Amino acid sequence: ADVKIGFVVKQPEEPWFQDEWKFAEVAAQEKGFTLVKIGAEDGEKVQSAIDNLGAQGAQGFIICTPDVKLGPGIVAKAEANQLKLMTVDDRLVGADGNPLEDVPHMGISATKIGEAVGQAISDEVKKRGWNPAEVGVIRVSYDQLPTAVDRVEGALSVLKANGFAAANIFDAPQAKTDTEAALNASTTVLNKNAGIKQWVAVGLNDEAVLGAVRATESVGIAAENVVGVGIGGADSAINEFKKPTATGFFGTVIISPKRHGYETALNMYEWIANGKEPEKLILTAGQLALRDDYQAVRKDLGIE
Amino acid sequence: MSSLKKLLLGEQGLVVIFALAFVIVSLTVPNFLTERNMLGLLQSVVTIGIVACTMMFCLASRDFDLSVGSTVAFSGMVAVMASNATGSIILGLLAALVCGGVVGLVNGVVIARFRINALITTLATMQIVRGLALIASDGRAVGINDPAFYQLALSKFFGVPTPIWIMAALFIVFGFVLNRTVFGKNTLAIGGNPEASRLAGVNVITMRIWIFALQGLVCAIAGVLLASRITSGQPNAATGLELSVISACVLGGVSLAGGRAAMTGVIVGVLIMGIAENVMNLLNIQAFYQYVVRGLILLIAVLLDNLRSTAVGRRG
Amino acid sequence: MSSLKKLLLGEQGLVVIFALAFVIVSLTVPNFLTERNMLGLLQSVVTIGIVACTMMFCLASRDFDLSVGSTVAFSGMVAVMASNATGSIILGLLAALVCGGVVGLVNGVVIARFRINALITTLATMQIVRGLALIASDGRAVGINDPAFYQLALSKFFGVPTPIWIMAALFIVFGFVLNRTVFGKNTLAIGGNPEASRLAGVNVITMRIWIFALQGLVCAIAGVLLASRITSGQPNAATGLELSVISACVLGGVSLAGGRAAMTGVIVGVLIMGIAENVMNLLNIQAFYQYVVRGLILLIAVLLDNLRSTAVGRRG
Amino acid sequence: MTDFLQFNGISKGYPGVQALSDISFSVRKGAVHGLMGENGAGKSTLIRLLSGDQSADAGEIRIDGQPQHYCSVRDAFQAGVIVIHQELQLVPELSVAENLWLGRFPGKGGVINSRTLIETVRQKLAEIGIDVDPSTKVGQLSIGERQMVEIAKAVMLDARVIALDEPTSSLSSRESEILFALIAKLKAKGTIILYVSHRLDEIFRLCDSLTVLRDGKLAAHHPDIGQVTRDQIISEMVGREISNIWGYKPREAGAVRLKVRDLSGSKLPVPISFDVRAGEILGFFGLIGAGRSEMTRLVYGADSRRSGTVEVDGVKVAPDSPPQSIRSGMVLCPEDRKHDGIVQGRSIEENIAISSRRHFSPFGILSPRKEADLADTFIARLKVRTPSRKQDIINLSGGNQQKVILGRWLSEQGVKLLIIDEPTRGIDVGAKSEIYEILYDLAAGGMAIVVISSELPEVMGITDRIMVMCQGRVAADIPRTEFDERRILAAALPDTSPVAAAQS
Ligand SMILES: Nc1ncnc2c1ncn2[C@@H]1O[C@H](COP(=O)(O)OP(=O)(O)OP(=O)(O)O)[C@@H](O)[C@H]1O
Ligand SMILES: Nc1ncnc2c1ncn2[C@@H]1O[C@H](COP(=O)(O)OP(=O)(O)OP(=O)(O)O)[C@@H](O)[C@H]1O
Ligand SMILES: O[C@@H]1[C@@H](O)[C@@H](O)CO[C@H]1O
Ligand SMILES: [Mg+2]
Ligand SMILES: [Mg+2]
Repeated sequence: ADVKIGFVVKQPEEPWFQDEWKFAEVAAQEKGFTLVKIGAEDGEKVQSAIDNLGAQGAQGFIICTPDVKLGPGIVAKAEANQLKLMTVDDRLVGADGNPLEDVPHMGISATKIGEAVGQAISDEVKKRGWNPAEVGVIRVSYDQLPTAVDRVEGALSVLKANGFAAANIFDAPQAKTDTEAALNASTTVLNKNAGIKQWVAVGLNDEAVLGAVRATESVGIAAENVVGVGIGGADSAINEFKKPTATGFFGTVIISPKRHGYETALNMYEWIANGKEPEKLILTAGQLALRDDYQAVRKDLGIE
Repeated sequence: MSSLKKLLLGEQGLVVIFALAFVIVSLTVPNFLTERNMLGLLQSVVTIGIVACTMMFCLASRDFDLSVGSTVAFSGMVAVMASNATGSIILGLLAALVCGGVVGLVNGVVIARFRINALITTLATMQIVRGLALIASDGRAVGINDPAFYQLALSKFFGVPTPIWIMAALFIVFGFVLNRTVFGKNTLAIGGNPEASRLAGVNVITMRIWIFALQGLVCAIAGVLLASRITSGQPNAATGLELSVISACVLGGVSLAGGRAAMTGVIVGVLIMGIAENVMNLLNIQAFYQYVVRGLILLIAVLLDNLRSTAVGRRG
Repeated sequence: MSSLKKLLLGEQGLVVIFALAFVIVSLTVPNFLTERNMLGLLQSVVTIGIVACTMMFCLASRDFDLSVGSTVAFSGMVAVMASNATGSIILGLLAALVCGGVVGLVNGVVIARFRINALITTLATMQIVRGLALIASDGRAVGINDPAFYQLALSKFFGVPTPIWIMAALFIVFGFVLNRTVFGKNTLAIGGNPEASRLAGVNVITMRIWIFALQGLVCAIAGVLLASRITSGQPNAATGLELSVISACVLGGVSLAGGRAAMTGVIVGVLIMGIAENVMNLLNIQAFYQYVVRGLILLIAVLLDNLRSTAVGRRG
Repeated sequence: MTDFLQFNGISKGYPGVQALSDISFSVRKGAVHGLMGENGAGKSTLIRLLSGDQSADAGEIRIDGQPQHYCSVRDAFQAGVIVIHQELQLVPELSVAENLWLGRFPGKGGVINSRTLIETVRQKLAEIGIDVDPSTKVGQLSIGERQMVEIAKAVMLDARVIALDEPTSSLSSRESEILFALIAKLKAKGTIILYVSHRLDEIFRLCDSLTVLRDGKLAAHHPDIGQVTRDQIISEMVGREISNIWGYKPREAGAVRLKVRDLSGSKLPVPISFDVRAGEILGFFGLIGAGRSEMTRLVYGADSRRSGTVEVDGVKVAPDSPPQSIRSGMVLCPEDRKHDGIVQGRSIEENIAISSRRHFSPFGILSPRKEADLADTFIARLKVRTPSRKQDIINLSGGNQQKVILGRWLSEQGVKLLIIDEPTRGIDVGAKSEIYEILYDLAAGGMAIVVISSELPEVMGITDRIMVMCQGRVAADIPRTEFDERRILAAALPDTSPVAAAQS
């Protein structure tokens, strides 16, 4: 029979998900199945997306859910529509907050990624010979998104362990997850602490950290006094690395949309077509990319 | 006037246009006209449909409510948290209704009694209520302890899920209220000419407060059903709902200048929004193009309706 | 009436209230009244401030524009892509202005000439234009090739960044246009009574089209400056801008029912929004509480203004 | 006999205006009591206080000896007071029947009994002789018809006191007769009627007693109207004598300025042709709905033409464009002041200058000085009662608003043809004669003037020629030398009209 697989993502505008879709499409071409791409920004949209897939006669779907607590609902909906279910990026949890282990998952640990960011920053700070206790930390935060909290907290835990002072960590809450919002919030932090000369920045993604970096530029802090490390590694970061002179955007932790998109789609196909159940849990890791080695890292991860 | 023309240009013209469009879509889009898809489609518009019932009153009385999305999320959260805490689903539901009603009441009192602009007031409560939802849950979704709660959304009568029945019941109730009761006529009168209504002895302030309070209550119903469907209380749920609901109403011929509203129109407006979404996904239209298509559908729908009503030659 | 009361309750009452609030904040919030923070604050309101100039006209003439956020993002994208493609920043800017203007023109023509509801039309173009921005860039941020582009936002005159000067210049220009030109007076007249204005010889259709076209152009200016500030064109930029801008205007006393607007009011509205954000960050208020506080500030601001104007006893 | 309705020491002020100061008078049971005064004298304010919509700064109202403490319109209803305001207070989106029942819909448990709703209204309307279908939406009615619906409101309820604020200002003689018959009926039931009008004929015909207000103060109270003369009332109101209100001055008519040929539109299906000459004042007379307003709106381009041409001084005027019409030298002062005239929320000054400012605004930049001068000139010339030219026009009394709109068009330059629809609606006697003077002067200067009026004495008094319209057609074209009331009325009445049958 014709195989039809759904790929539902929470934020279709994000380049990350564009890439996941792109790589899933590659798998579809290879194996000759139909891929149905649906964006579902909230719980309600997820429900209708699954119904919609059922109505179209799909046999299974992969989802990056807008919220992990939607787990039981998604599982129930999938069952009601007799659809096979896999998750990507974010893992579903039950009402008690424990992961739903029956649902095959491929993803990243938000905390782990954050820790990688923290490690990269404190390594660089040491290399530059700064005194961590005197460095200011901009925490560009978007606390209504749990993944964002986990990432940022992961980074901060490493920084604190490496001698950064808790008192020098400043919250710059974003009203929205775009660069302008991060820029405005960070500017306030910088102006409030005009005495601090060296800054590092962490945030939910590249756009958030870029906002903080732009803020340092606008108040006249030189690039060599700033270390921002983002998460993602898509065009926003690449544009930054392509700039003729180095900016305060020191690096980014790239996660691979290729594995997430291509492999999950492939696994789902195998499951449907050949009854081969996928592994219950595959965790991928992030990889730090800097101005001079980002192309190599991307190649390494198979993104280019 | 030929009878076809009469049909197209009459009061029910939008309904007829919609029916034509529906037939065309049914014939051309595969998998569209199946029982499964129809039920899925209807379920997908439950929140918009329910909230549109009272938004219709709100707009018809020349008011405006941007806080509905937050209220839906907040009361859903409350329902889940309260029933988790008390162990009783009924208490959870009551708590949600009370909270929704209170939000609406506050809107109404501030707007009608203190005469504060409705846009600003509800923009403010939209943020305050969203903030409360986030604070209450610390920004994280709250899972439902008692699986019986899911049954609200999962149970079916005659093969049709309960939420759809509830939406249909509300359509009937509010359609009746609008056309056949003093409350409905007073709403239209206030929207058509607030000054005249006041001078005719309509208690405009009380009416407006009631309309907002009802809006809050109905949002709570939508919020509870949503929480049950998505099996958790989500502080970020239903963002942007306000614009979808208002568009559905305006699409259905409710005038933002007040005084003009019809339940059939609103139902059609809601369905148009739902069908557009549904068909785009069935046809696997790319995400970015969906934006463009959605915009075009909105434009075409009002354009058609407008051609129709200028042909009728309505004055004013 | 004592002269203090007169000052508070006069036309410029909002300005006075604002000035008082400003003094209080300056005295109580550490780091607020520093040159650096003031410049940062002003820079943070550049987008809202610039777009508010023309939104004021739009609202004053009883119209409504939800498409501004998308237009800002789209024209920023166009500026970056066009200057990358042609290698000329000037051409990029021109392209952005043309695109912004065209979006506005389309809005205007559809709304004024085809008499389609402004809310629905601009909701539609909001989606279409956002879709186009996403399609054009494949959903990705587009980097700026020529670093000279950044200079738009980074350059300073007399220690003040160019975007702030541009915003100030637009405030002056549009303040003048509103109060001292036929265009401004006609805008207000249309808002007060469109039919009477038409019969009094105001070319209402042309006026409305112009206002939307101007709005589009001004969005393009804001978009270019934003792209320069964030050193890339981002298709997701400026989402939700429309509500912030409209709130700033309404806060500044622009009537949604048309006919009432003042540039000083709008400036104050914009500054209140900016200061609220700034002070909350300075005071390190937690993210979720910021929602609540933001909402309360909005409410209090209109409440104060309302107390003031009911004390004055404005009719209607 | 005890005085049933008493006003004791009533005062009311608005910012910058003392609308009423220390007004005391009383009215007998079963009397029709007239209330007169110049524009802005405070008549409507007094009525608003009676309606419960606003409350007085000082003083009290007593009904049947009881002081009234009501603080809302509803309370006033309860006390048996019904007020028909000067500005129409109807909801265009609701039907006639719904408007009449608004505020007290019939039915049980909040559910409206729509049959009762329609049928009672149908009956009532038939009873009082108003020919309107109760289920039509009010938005579809002409102003005159709306005024009739408004008046029907007063009889829907058993009221002890009914106040009518200029009820006949948009009625023609036929509808006025219906109203007068109604008033007689109510009076016979013992209802007190407070009647505001600027028309002395009506006052003398209807009223038993009369109060004259001037500048917010009581100028005179006449418990028996039989004891006063017209001239006395006028001088109490205006502070001077006016011997001849019309003051008609003959002129020489010049060349044809306006040439209308085969003009028709959606609400005026039968094509119409006529000319107006320089220096001529042409009157249009007809009953409500005769199509006069529709015709002038078509000439001006306010509505879309279906056919026909309009020429001013031999130059064709572009269709459907008021701005073009103004540039061709034609202006229209519309009949519906509230909907088509005033620009709410804007000052008197702006309302006057809205069109004419283009003559002194180089590159679209205003000259505030000139606008102020212009406003001051017309405020003085038309005696607009206002504390300042910056006053929001919505705060003016009805008559003063009308004067401002007139000022708007009188201030326009290069006008060749002036069309005025109901020029003196709601305007007091004193100002009326001044407005006529202005019209004569303009005509003498070579302007062509078209006046539409539902007041027969006015059309006959000031025009050189009358075209009578009936059911969308021109029924007669009568030069001044042949003016004859019976002939004009006969032409205006449709053959089938019951009133026509009764009168002949
Ligand atoms: N809300 C208000 N604000 C300011 N002034 C007002 C207000 N209402 C009425 N006035 C003023 O009070 C005075 C009395 O007005 P009112 O409407 O009672 O006059 P009127 O006698 O009915 O005149 P007309 O014959 O023109 O209808 C006028 O000068 C008017 O401008
Ligand atoms: N919106 C409308 N819809 C339907 N019929 C209308 C509408 N407006 C006016 N009419 C009708 O058109 C006809 C012409 O009205 P018009 O107002 O021109 O008459 P008029 O002679 O000026 O009388 P009036 O004294 O009422 O102004 C009337 O029969 C009126 O009822
Ligand atoms: O929301 C994030 C997204 O931005 C991407 O980084 C992948 O993981 C998701 O959880
Ligand atoms: Mg009056
Ligand atoms: Mg007329």
